[in-house]
Amino acid sequence: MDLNYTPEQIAFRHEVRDWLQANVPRTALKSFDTAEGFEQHRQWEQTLAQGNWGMVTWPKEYGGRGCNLIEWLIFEEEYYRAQAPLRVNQNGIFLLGPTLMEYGTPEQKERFITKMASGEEMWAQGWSEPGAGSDMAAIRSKAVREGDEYVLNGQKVWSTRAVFADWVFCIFRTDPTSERHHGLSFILVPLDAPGITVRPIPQLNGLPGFAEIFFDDVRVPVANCLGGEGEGWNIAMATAGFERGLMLRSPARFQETAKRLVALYREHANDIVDLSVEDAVVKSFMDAEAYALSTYQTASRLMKGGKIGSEASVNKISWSELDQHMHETAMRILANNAELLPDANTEATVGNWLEGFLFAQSGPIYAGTNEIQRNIIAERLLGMPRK
Amino acid sequence: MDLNYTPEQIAFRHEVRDWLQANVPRTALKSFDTAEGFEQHRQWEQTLAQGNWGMVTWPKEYGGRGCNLIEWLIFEEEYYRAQAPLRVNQNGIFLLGPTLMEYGTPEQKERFITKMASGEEMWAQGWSEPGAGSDMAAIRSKAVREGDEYVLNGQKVWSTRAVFADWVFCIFRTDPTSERHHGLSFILVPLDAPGITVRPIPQLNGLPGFAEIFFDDVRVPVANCLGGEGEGWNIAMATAGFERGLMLRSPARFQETAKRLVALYREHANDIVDLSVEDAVVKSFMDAEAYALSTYQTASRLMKGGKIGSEASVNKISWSELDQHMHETAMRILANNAELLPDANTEATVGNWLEGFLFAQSGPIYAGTNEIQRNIIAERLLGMPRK
Amino acid sequence: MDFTFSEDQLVFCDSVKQFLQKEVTADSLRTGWDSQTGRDEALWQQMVELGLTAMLVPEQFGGLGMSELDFVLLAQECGRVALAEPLVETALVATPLLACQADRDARCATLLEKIATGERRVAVGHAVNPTVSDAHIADYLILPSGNEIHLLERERVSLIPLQSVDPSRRLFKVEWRPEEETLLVNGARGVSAMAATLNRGALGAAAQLIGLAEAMVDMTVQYTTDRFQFGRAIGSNQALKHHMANCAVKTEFAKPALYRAAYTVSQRPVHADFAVSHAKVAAGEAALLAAKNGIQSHGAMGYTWECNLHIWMKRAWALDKFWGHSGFHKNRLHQWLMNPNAKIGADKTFGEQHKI
Amino acid sequence: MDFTFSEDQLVFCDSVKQFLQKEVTADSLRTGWDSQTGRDEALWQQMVELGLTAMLVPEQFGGLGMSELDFVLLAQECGRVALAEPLVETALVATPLLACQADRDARCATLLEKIATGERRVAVGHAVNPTVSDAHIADYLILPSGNEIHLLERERVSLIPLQSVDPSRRLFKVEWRPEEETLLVNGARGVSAMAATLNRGALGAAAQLIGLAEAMVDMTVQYTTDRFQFGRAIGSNQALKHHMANCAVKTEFAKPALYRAAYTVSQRPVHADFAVSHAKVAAGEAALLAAKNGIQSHGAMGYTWECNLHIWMKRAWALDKFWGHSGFHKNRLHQWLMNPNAKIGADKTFGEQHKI
Repeated sequence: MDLNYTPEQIAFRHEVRDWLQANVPRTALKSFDTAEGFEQHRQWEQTLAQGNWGMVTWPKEYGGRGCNLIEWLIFEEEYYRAQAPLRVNQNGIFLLGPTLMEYGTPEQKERFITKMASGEEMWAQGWSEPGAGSDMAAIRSKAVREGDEYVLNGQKVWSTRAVFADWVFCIFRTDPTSERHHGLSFILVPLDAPGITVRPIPQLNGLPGFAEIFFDDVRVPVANCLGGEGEGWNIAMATAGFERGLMLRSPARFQETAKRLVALYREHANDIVDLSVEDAVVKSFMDAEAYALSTYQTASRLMKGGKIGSEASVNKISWSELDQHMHETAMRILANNAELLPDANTEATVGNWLEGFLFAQSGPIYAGTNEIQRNIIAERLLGMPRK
Repeated sequence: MDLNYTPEQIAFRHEVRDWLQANVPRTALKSFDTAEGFEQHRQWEQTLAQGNWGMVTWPKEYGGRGCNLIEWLIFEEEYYRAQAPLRVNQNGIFLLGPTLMEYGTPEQKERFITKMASGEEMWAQGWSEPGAGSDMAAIRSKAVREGDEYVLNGQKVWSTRAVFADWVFCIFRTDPTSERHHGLSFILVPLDAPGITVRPIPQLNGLPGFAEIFFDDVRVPVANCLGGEGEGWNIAMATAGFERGLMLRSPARFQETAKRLVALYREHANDIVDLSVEDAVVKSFMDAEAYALSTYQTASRLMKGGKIGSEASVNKISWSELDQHMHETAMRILANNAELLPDANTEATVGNWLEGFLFAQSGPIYAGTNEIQRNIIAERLLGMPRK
Repeated sequence: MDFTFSEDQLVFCDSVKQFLQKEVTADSLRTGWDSQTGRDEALWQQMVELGLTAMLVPEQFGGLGMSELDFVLLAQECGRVALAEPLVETALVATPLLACQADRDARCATLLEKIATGERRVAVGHAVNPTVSDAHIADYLILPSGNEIHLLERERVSLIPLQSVDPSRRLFKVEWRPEEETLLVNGARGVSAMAATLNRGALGAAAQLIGLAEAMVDMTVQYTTDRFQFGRAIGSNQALKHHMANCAVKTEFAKPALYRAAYTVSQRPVHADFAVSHAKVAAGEAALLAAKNGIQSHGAMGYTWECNLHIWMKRAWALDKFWGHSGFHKNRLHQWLMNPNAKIGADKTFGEQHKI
Repeated sequence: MDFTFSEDQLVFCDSVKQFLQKEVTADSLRTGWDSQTGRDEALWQQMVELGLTAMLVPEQFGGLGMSELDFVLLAQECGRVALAEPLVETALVATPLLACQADRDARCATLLEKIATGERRVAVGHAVNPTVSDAHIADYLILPSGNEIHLLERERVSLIPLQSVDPSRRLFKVEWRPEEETLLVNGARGVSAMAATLNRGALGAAAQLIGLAEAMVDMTVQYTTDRFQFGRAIGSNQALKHHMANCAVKTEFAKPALYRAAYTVSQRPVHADFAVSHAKVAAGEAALLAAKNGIQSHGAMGYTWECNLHIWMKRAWALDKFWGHSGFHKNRLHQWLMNPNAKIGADKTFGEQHKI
């Protein structure tokens, strides 16, 4: 165990910091769930890509820097410290990208990874269906092969980013006689293909963070199938593994929230009459630290050849409930100003806490509800009986 | 709604207070889970009975005062306020007594209620069996009728007070071909009957608060069957209804604990560094008040002809988690003196908090675990689907 | 000693409940979001006709002369339907304040008569709230300034709208100047009127919070019963059952605290601080938990704008903090508990000792 | 940057784990309750032979010259078996204190040698603890008095036994008088030695608490898998699964905090306050939750003296409060967070900034 950064790691941190300082937009971008904000964020992705900072862990050939996980953590720490914009293409770079590298054909890699990395093509995610939320194997959307094409019909829901994105990756049932997780295929679909209708789904804040997608005889080349026909379930599981794993929920995000919470607490220290807020702030800070420490531990282990196991579920519960707790605490500190929207006509604006509070409500739900994660921990990590 | 006591109620309160002041033993009795303490408590029951204060809601013919529920609540408030001894015969007076009055034959009432009321006969409760804890219908102990007698064989467990009590009420399977809750009978058994072996089960504090009872060809007259052969399940449910209902968990008990907790908190206010303790104390007090208010509400409703419904499960969760929370809070205030036994050789003695803390651990478990109570609330009160 | 509502109270509540359930729906609330005032004039007139604005107006001013206790169940029903109209603020909070001053101040008498008939509406400001709700549709505003309370025509103030997370709420910062002719009451009477107003405001918020909590539990139970996953209703999962059971426990124990508070406010208002703060904290906790467990049990659907749950959640988040947030009220309870003269214990639940 | 234990550390821990699991059982612990000292001389000698008492003794005094980081996993294993012997107090808490003074004080050098060989045992008092544990079997006691630390033969003090809820613990109030000849260190050095001792004490307690938590979860999982009710294993109920999953989450996130604390204590002891307090609070919470959910999942069986669970529960309740209770350590964290110079944020997890 050595908890000192190497001189190279320190140098890398400074390089990241300097670049971000020079390049992060001075004024906050609009939400990427608006058309204008989406384009602003796309622009930012292109800026990142031009500096080769789009995805530092990717190999150099794809515009990455071949960073290891510790370097990735350092990058993320600096990224959140600099209050750089959220990653609009996270479905692409964190989920589909790694999956493509592992399972894609050389042609698929060339066609898709480069444009994803360059910020040219933005990706939506399309797994859930009405009636198949947590139960992903209940998929009914169909892909029927006709010559060199699949003809797609059906409906996806909870597609994040689908309102403004360029492409979507989905699972379709390619074997009509199959059931549950058999006979599924993982298919990449351009969102401007004829026969596609995207219906935005506004979320708690009124903005369309996800959408329903309707497929009506949509035709895509069979070359758009990733990992082989009928392999959809395995590919999706691999992708979901990435989702629930390290990359998407960087500890730096929560540490910076905890830092802002401590600042908010200090600022209001004199008018807080509810002394249990102190406890909630201390807890927030400890839990954010613990999440960071745990991630460093996992990263260190993976770099020595370990594998990600059920940490994924433990992590999911941890970050989502931490995020919720931090924002609830901020609401308690802001007290009766907490309900005011950030653009409200007042100096008592609550900044981004309310927006963050709304978003935090989704944490324990998406990427597998926390109830399901607790089942997984009990059954797989602890070995409790299934039925 | 009228939240003033009537002059009669106020007079009754004073009568109770005066009698208790004159009669409550000046020094605390030993635990009734010791032989010596049990006899001390039996003595106290006899003292209560002599003053007709043993069970104020009972009819006068059984040594009661025919009090209504509000008067009962007043009595309980004064009883706990006076720090009067715990009721060693609670299985008798709160559970079996009301059941006998409702379902007993005239002979059974005469034989059992009077001696129960006078403090002459103490009762144990014998429902659970190994392998049939929460699942009360899985009972295997048998009663075979031979002439005017039942021959009892089998085993009971978690029998509270059975180590020192005189009688036990149990459920036996009288129909050997029956299953689950059919074919059961509710039978009263003297604990000195030949063929009975009582094995004490020490609890967390080392004292035998309950016992296993082994029945080896024990013979009792068929007249000891309460409510008719085969009616055991219904009788037991009625008794359990009383158990989970109003009588056993008097709000006064928790209000007095909350009062002691506030006093403990005030006493330590200057050396408490953990400010969330304040919140825990306020919460304790509020919850104890709420439990009292809720009980007054239910009592008022019942006096107007209402029935007890699923309040029972709501109450069970409420008092047991309140009791646990109050004792955990006391442990936090006592900090590193909390682990010391009350008879420890030191002035830093923690009084009865540790003993209470140990006892509070059982609250969420006995009389139907809180998990089962939550199922009941969800399914019966809220109507959620069973499977 | 009788801790039940009268048959009359229950029957009237039931008729109001039926009226509200019929007239105030998620659709009608959504319609209001897009309208200019966010308020429905016709609905208000229906409520006036039912006598709801007249309930706490003394009989001598054309009202029904009823009490806060009579109104509390109705306030719960207003919460249950997430009513946007300021009925609770008008009838429960503003009216008794005016009634208190009516024998000394002719403006109050006139205003009370017109509140009863639905011709006038009043909005109330208070030091614990950073904003005044529904000031835009009020004819008069009651506003605090130090120990003074002033009564002003809306034309005399300037309103700066602020947006709440709850699109049904209309909040305003009020800019105004106290003048001699606007003074309603001051000195010790002003302080005590302000304290009583706070308690009524908190009582009204608490009642609505419980109604909101119960409504969220009901809609979540319905959703989890109808929604199937892995071949069965998701509500058959023990985790979701326990989420809802926990909400029910909170709500069931907040209700008697609410009713005790309503009784105390109406019968012994100067001793009501403790009871009101208890009710507000307990009701807030019940509503916040129902919101949290409600959205969690709805899954992704609960996170959408089109699912109605958020209408109730947002109102709960807002009212939990309005008329004194949890910390404010817990602090009052704490102050009282730390007072060595505070009479607490099993025999002290009812009585005049609950003064903070 | 490498946040893993070395292969050597893991292999050694594993061998000690196997040894402890074999030698220390619920039965052997129960036997200890009825014995005069409550301690097993033969077991102690076996631990000495494994080198456990010598681990943190510097090599020049016949020890292995290892660090707190090397020991932390072993302390976790001591907790896992609920070891009654004062191995953690001796090896992790007392030894480094003596080692610090050894070049200035010949008594320490001699004592260290004899601790390594198992000939002497030392008990440690500290202002945060009202009692000294295992003073009755110690040859020497290290005791604080103001800024001074004294070293006394047991014969020089008088011991008043106090009973703990945990029958394995042997606690004593110590009556003694500081004298010139018993002085070990004073002044600023005394203060800093005392502060470091507190951190090592809390670290040792935290490590044991995590071991206790994991053991309670393991035995509860086993029990709920074996125990059938309503025709199926009770552990198949989602409520019990979630009870255990919640424990696992707490424990999994307490562990890295513990290991960071151990690293910081061994590498940058003067900056360890923050890391230690974090670890102690998190480990205490994990152990208390495992106790609470453990007994709840066991049902009535968990409430009995014959079920082994209470052995672990009681140790958890005691150690959660020993070497600084949760409130004490949270207060240290709070003080630090309120310091405007505290460097916090995503890039500050590791480094020297964690000084309170």
